[in-house]
Amino acid sequence: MKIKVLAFGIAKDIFGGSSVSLELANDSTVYNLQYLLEQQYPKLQQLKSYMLAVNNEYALPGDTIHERDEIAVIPPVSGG
Amino acid sequence: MKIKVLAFGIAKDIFGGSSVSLELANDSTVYNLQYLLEQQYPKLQQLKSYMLAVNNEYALPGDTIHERDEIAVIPPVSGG
Amino acid sequence: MTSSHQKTFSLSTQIQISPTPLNIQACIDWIISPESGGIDVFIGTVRNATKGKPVIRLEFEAYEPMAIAEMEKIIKQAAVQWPIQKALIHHRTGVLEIGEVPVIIAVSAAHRAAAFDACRYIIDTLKQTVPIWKKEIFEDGEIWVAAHP
Amino acid sequence: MTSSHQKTFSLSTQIQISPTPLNIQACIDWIISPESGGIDVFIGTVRNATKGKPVIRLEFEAYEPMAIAEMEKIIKQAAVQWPIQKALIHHRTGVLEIGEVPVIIAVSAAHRAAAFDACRYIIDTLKQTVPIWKKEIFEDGEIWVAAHP
Repeated sequence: MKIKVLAFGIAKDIFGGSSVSLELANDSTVYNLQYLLEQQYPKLQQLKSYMLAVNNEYALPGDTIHERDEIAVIPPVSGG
Repeated sequence: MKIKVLAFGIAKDIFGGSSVSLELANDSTVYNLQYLLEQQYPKLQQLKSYMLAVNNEYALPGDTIHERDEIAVIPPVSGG
Repeated sequence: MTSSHQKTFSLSTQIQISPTPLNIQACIDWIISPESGGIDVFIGTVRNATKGKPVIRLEFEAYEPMAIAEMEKIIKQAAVQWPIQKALIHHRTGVLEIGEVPVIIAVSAAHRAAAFDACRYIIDTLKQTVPIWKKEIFEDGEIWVAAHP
Repeated sequence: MTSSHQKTFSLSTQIQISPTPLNIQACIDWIISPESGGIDVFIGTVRNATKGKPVIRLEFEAYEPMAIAEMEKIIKQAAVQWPIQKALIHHRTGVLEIGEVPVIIAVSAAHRAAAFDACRYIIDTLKQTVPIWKKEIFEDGEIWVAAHP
């Protein structure tokens, strides 16, 4: 399945844009996606930390990703 | 010496006015004044507590009162 | 041998007791500054009930010169405990209707923890030491708050 | 035998993320009510320096739908911990100059302790979980705050 990953803050700089599209095997997990992203964008590993969000919620590594899920990379937040 | 004692809040109701004048022996203390006030206005003893202030500061029972000091009865405060 | 710690700070304060309605926007405008990162503002409001009993209105009376002196003391006590930059206390007197504002406290600091701690300290201490009195007026009478046991 | 405690409360919330300047007076007007006795307002401001280095301006970016969802969660978490009546979060996005206001949190409660506790909880938690990012722009460059170790 094809998925789109939104990027914010420094992740936008790392991706070179506000989103990237990836081809992901069906039933992939958040962990699988993270592994793929770090291979394509090794600078993600230099961040202090980051999370993935699925459908506006912080996701756990074992969560399954479905087609049409809204996925986003969430680098360390600094609002307020 | 003659002194004037200011009253606020419920003390004004007890005194029947915003101040009273009293004749006090020279070198009287805050404690002496308090004793005198409670004799003349026994309802002061029904208050939860009260303090005397001398020249805009809370006074201690042993403090001496001087002519022209600004003296006030401070019933329990409830500002804010 | 003794070690000596010196503490220097510049603190701006604004204290006001007034019978006219308090101006919240003016308080905010005064407290905001380019040096501050966090501002905490406490706004007291007149509740429509006390212990379940409907309140019609309140009346506040202040022993003004002493109240101002006590407010100055409280702000100084706060400033030695927390690194704050500005502190403001505006207190109203006279008759206040439900929903009106008897008190505004505002504190600015480089970091928010100091602003929160100092603001809370100031209102908590004000309620215990500043010579201001509140009368609650009910349908069937009135009382000076906290006067009797 | 089990004992059951039921908790009923009515909580009003107002959450807003916006690129236009925040309106403090409007926040105050919304939060004041005849039921409340104490209101705590936190106002974040853009400081002119960070760790001693002069800052020119800030830029805030939000992942809006998720940020709003997280703000709603934080307010609900606050409301189960403290008896609050209303809670408001306004957060600004885009370019902010020194002294401008990126965030306003306001909480009202019958008694002030709950307002203080909840307001502080909301801003502390917002800074840890809400997907909003701040870029600091200096004379000689810019950084996304907290991005790197």
